[in-house]
Amino acid sequence: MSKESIILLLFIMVLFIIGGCQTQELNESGVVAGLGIDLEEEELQVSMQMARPALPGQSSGSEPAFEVVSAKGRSLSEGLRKITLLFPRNPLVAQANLLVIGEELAKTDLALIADSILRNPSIRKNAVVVVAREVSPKDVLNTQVAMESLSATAIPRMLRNQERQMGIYQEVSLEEFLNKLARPGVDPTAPAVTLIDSINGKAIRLEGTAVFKGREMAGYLDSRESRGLRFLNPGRIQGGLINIPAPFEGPGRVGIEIIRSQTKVEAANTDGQIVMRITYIGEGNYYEQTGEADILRLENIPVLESICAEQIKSDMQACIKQAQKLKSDIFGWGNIVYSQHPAVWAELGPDWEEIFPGVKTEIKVEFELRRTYVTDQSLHYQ
Amino acid sequence: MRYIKNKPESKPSPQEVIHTDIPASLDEIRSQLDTLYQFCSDIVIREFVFGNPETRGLMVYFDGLVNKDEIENNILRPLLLDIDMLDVKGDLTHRDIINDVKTRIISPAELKGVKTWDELIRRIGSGDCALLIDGYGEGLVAGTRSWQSRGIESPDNEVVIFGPKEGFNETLRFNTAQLRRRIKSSNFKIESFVLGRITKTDVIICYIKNIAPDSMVEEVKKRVNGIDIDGILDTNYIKEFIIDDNKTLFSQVMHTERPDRVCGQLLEGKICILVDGSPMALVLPSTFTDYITTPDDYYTYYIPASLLRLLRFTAFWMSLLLPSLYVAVITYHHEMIPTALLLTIAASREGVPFPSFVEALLLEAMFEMLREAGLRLPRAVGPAVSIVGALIIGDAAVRAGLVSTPMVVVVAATGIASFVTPSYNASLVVRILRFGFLFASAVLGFLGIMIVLVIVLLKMVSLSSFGVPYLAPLAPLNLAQISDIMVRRPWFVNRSRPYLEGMRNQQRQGNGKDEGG
Amino acid sequence: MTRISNSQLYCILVGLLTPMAFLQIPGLLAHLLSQNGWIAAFIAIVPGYGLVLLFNYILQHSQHPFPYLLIEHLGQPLGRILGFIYVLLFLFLTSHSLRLFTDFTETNVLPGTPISIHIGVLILALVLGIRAGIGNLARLMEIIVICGLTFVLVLVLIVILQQGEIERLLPVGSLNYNNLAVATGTNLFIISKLFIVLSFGFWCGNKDEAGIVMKKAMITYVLVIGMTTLSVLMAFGGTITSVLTFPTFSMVTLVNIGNFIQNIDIIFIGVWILGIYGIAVLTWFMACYSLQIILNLHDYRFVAAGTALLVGITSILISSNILELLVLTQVFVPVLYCFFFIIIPILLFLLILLKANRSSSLESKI
Amino acid sequence: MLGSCYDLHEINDAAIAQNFSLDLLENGQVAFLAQTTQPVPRSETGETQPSQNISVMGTGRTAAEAARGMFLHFSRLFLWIHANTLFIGENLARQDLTLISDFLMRNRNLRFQTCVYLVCGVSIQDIHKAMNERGFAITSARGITQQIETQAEELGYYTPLANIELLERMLTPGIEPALPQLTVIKEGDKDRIVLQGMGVIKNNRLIGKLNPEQSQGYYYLQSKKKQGGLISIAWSDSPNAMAVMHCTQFTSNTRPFIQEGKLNMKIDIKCELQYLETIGDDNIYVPANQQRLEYLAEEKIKQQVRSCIIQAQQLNSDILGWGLTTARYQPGWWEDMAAQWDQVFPVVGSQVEVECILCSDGLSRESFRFN
Repeated sequence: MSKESIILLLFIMVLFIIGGCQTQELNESGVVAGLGIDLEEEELQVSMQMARPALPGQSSGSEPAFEVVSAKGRSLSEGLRKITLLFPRNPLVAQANLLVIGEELAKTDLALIADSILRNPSIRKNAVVVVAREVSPKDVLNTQVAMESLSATAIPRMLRNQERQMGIYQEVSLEEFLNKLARPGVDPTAPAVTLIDSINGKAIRLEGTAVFKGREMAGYLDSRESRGLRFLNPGRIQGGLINIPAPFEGPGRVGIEIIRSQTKVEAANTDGQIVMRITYIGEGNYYEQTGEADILRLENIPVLESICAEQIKSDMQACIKQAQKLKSDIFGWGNIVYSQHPAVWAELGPDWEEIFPGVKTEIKVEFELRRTYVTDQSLHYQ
Repeated sequence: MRYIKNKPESKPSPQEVIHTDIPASLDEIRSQLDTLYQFCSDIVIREFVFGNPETRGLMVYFDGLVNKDEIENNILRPLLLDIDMLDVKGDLTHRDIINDVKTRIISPAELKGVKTWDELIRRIGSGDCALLIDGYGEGLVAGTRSWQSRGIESPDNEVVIFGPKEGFNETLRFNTAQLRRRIKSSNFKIESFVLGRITKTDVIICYIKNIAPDSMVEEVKKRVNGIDIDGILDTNYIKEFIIDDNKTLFSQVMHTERPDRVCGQLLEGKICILVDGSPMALVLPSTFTDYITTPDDYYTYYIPASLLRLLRFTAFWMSLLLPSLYVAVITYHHEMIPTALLLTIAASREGVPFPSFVEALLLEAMFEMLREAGLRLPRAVGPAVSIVGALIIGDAAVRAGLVSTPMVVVVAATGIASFVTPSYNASLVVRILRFGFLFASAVLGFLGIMIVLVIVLLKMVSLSSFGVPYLAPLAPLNLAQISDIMVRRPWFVNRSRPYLEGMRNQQRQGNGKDEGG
Repeated sequence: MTRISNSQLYCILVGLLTPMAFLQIPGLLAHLLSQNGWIAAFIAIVPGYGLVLLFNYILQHSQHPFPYLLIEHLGQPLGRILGFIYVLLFLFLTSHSLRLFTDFTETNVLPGTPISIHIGVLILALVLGIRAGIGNLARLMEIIVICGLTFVLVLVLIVILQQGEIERLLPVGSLNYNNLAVATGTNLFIISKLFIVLSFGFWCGNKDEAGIVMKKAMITYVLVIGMTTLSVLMAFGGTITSVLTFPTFSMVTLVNIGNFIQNIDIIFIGVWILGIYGIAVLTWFMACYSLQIILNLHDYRFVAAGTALLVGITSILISSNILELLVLTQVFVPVLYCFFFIIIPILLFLLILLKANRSSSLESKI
Repeated sequence: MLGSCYDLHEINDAAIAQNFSLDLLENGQVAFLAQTTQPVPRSETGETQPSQNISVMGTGRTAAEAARGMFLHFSRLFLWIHANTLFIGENLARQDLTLISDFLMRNRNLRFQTCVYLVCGVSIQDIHKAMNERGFAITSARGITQQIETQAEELGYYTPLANIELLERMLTPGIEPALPQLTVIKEGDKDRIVLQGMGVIKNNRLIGKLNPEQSQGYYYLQSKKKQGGLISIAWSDSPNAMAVMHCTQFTSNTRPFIQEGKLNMKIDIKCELQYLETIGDDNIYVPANQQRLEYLAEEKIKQQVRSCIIQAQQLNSDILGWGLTTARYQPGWWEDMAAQWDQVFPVVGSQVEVECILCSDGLSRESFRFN
């Protein structure tokens, strides 16, 4: 054997011996589906929802497909690592696609975790952020969602389905959340979840949107304001259902399904005063009506459209009002002013916190009805 | 290279020699032969002397292509020995030696005089033996072809249960013989062409005069003559030159290995092209329906044959559309599946990580790989690999939760259905289109499938093979012929041939005047 | 020009008349006449026959196919201008049928997909179709019409056998004669699309036989629509039929074979998309071909790609919501049909008659 | 291309709805309750565990809002199209059916063939609880459809009603819907769902009900449905003797006629009977008794039909569709009277004629003899 080949062989052997020290075999690790962080007695409580590995067919029956472990630490890293004190396997945090922030923590200071989350390479930045409202993140993670094995995968899915069907809340990713937290002129929001009693026992329910002001949580938006927030976010959205009163006197209501819509937000500078011009263009379908009124007629369409537009506008206004009350620029208007009128921002930027609650808005909503599904008229009962 | 050419003492190059006539002097012949066949170890050049006065002769052939016994017995022996037995007593002084040799002395059945090197080369190349005599610028070529060839075996790729089992092989003459044995009429024409600048391949076009439309025969000859290529090794070389539309997946010319099938098609007025060295015959024009029929249909009693044909139609559509329909149904149109079945499918998809479309794509790709692997692998390993692949991988993938069971069933069923299509060409098209449909179904569901179907149909109706619409007799509709498409019409009512534009004799039975022997 | 066979001409005519009407007419008839809607469908045979005779007369007394025929009878400037108006009309009809179809799919199958995607995909297929040329389109139409008619027949039979209650058609009398006239008229306007025979009649094997083919196509149309209306009414009754946006489609949802084959609406849409393709491609072809003649262009096939954008944008902008579209379909489009496919041909007919009389009187004088 | 999959729904992101129920809560909100089945993958040995039923509830101001409100606490998309039963809560039915009828008609995801039931006495949550407890998918919402069909064939009490029929009868003048009713009874510690009577709707609300006997009368007037029925008659000779017959098929015809300016209904029912059993010692099933048996059966049916008519006329709800029949066969008369139909209907005279034919017997020709 030549000298070269012996050296090569030795080199390969060394590689084998020293190279394995960073590998983690899957069966020695626990897959973390969701992460919960809360503040409890001055310490950070970290909860992890560990997925119980199961082959298809070996359905676990009554016992849940996950296990929640939690540990306390003075910092996030400490909390995360203290899990190993009570769990034999190495937690694979990189798989977590849900981050539940406890209300207590949110109200105190996000700075406790922000740096650690940003720095930690194994926390996925496209995980979904939610705030646990009036419950602890551990309980949220511990609750089983009907038909789902893991609540950590169910909540993002719930947010997504709900957005297409109801159109109230919007999914917020960790990356987006941290980004808004770090940038001036915009404050983050995150949908809130809470626990309710349902027919199937405890269930997780989306309930409001948590509004942050700087690094602290300032309050919640209710569902109507959350809907307004979704309309106010610049860009295209799909889906949603809005409910408007019937156009004429009478008890009836009309359900309109929003197919797609687009929002543009511009900052106008008139005499040193910032006015936000919001343009909303949407289209929808006539989804249902209650009562016997003969609503669906060609001549009534403009009326319906204007009522929808009013409804959307008032949702937006409600949201703006609440945000201004909480003095939290969740719409990123400061950012818009900065990008469209840098000079003005240079002047106003430092005092934006005081200016924001007084910013005037001009909302223009255009809504068009398109289709009416299976019947093209209101039913006439005889 | 001009300076070489200008050198007076330089020998003419082989290229120049080829186009000249054979010189009279044997020495010159000899030197030109040496030029031509320099470095050809398999050439045999034998010089000899015969007759009285002695005449020099020379014989050329390729070793391995000729029957040496025949050369010895029928050419050399008469010339060298038996010449004395003739009443001329070997005195050839004032006679036309070559004519005597040709007509009186040597005895091969096939004998022809050639005058150019070009032809001589071609003839020896195909196994003939050339005899050159000093003083005459003419060579005698005797048909002494005999080489090792595959016997007549039953074709592997087109298996029938009933009916003849013979297939073509690589020797053109054997193939034409098989055809001639089946069609004895003098109207059965076999025209010969030589194509390929280097390979000098024999190509024949056969048809039945009075049945095949003359205009079509002329067109085919024109197109075949137009081919200018260095070599023809298989019929596909010709096919790609002569088809009408060469930007389409659909095969417009049929390949077959079966002489009986060719004869059947010839009787319908079609034209067949055979190439020396390839067992595949081209039959043209061919339409879509030719790809889903097999000769078996006509050898089986018509009722089961019709049912089998229906089955094949179903299988054809299944192999084309099943995966895409499945994907469309379970991602867009859940309402179509009965509730109980839907629950089962939902349960089996529970925990599958991929979207249905990706799942289908993966499995289909895997299946195609297995299929290709099964073809290319040595015969002994092939089946083992396909079984291992199909059974073990499929089962393991389901158990591992990578794919869902119904998808495996769908892909497997598609695979089986695609093997039902008798023509390899057609099933190739189907295999490619299937992926197109799969994409469409993932994007727009059933709507997408239909739109792709319209586009495919559009392409199919736009095609024609030598003037015959590809989808005939479906579109343009021919009610008389359509009954032989969906079902196999019994022979006793199958009175007329499928109509081709310009066909003169359309009757198969009864009143049809059988023109010519 | 490519020759087309008589059966291809028949398929082209049926393919142009039936698919769209199949979806919209039964509901309209039920709306106007409630349970008696089917009567109007069958009554339309009488004036329809008149139209066939009218078109046949013009066809037999002309030497050139349609857009050139206008120039032949009306003279250069007028004929050309009118021809150009017809081009616009055909483009509009193409966009309209595309839009109606997309609205239908949006309503019933894929509500989330933007309309522009549907229209874009269809236009792509249509442009390919026109590029293939009329001979190939005729062959495609054969396949489409055969598939479509078989499917419709089976469907109608199944519905009548499963869901049909003949009592729902009662009482037969008590017609509102105004509505009956309107309903018959609507049917007649659809039949007036036979107008395109003025182009296609010249390319079919024998011009003299075009009349018979037209008659057959007209009768097929009446039968299909009549049967469909009957079956819809028998399945739903007058009241429900008249409130449904697309009653024929809703009827398909009732089909249930052995509890296994159910909810086959998507198959219906699949077959029906072929029909819509046929309508759109034929009207568009007429537009392109007319444009070729009017502007003395080299080949109509290149016009298709050029007008594609126009057709696409028109079909998106044609109406803002489905109610408007239905009004368009039920009021505006019939008026267009009436003017361009009935009144103008009648004028043309009178003109030819007058010319013929004059020339014959001239002859007799000489 | 990938952006255009707007309507793509993977099946494992969806929940297959088996049933949906609608009710009005006390606070005026609409409650929407849906039942779905949790798909359970087949285990490796091939045996399936019983699939679990889950009910999800949403509330909102309208039906659609309530249905979509579920997505605030349920993560999967519902496939409504497979729901083949619809339960309507009593509260909603008593208040106003127009709250949901437009939703039922307009929604492309709901099928016209869905069977509609009224839930009486209990809340829809109770019904769902009872359905979920039973565990097996086959006996839950889908089972109830089978139940009513089998019941109609075997017993002939209640007539199923499809969604489209409910809507048609609400929309068409001259006919009103009647819905089969469901309730829950306690049986030991188990809840059991039973069919009990039929709810009578007038205009847009529930106004009363038919008891089982009246329901049977109603059943015999709906000859377009699945047929069958059990008729037990008391054999008057001795107190214990009974004869039980099965109605194999029947046709019923209602025709209006006008007598002295007054509208009358002539109802013809033709029945084919099969002899099922004898109770008591008498040899009832003998040729001589055939006419009497037929007569008694006729009387029985007649009585049931009459009681149904009386109840309908008392409630003044034209569930029998007499108005529609009049419109069909006496269009002239109907045109004049349509406006006052409410006043006319309770006093319309009726004439019921039943013709029964005893066609077949079981395995034995004679009654069982005790020795």
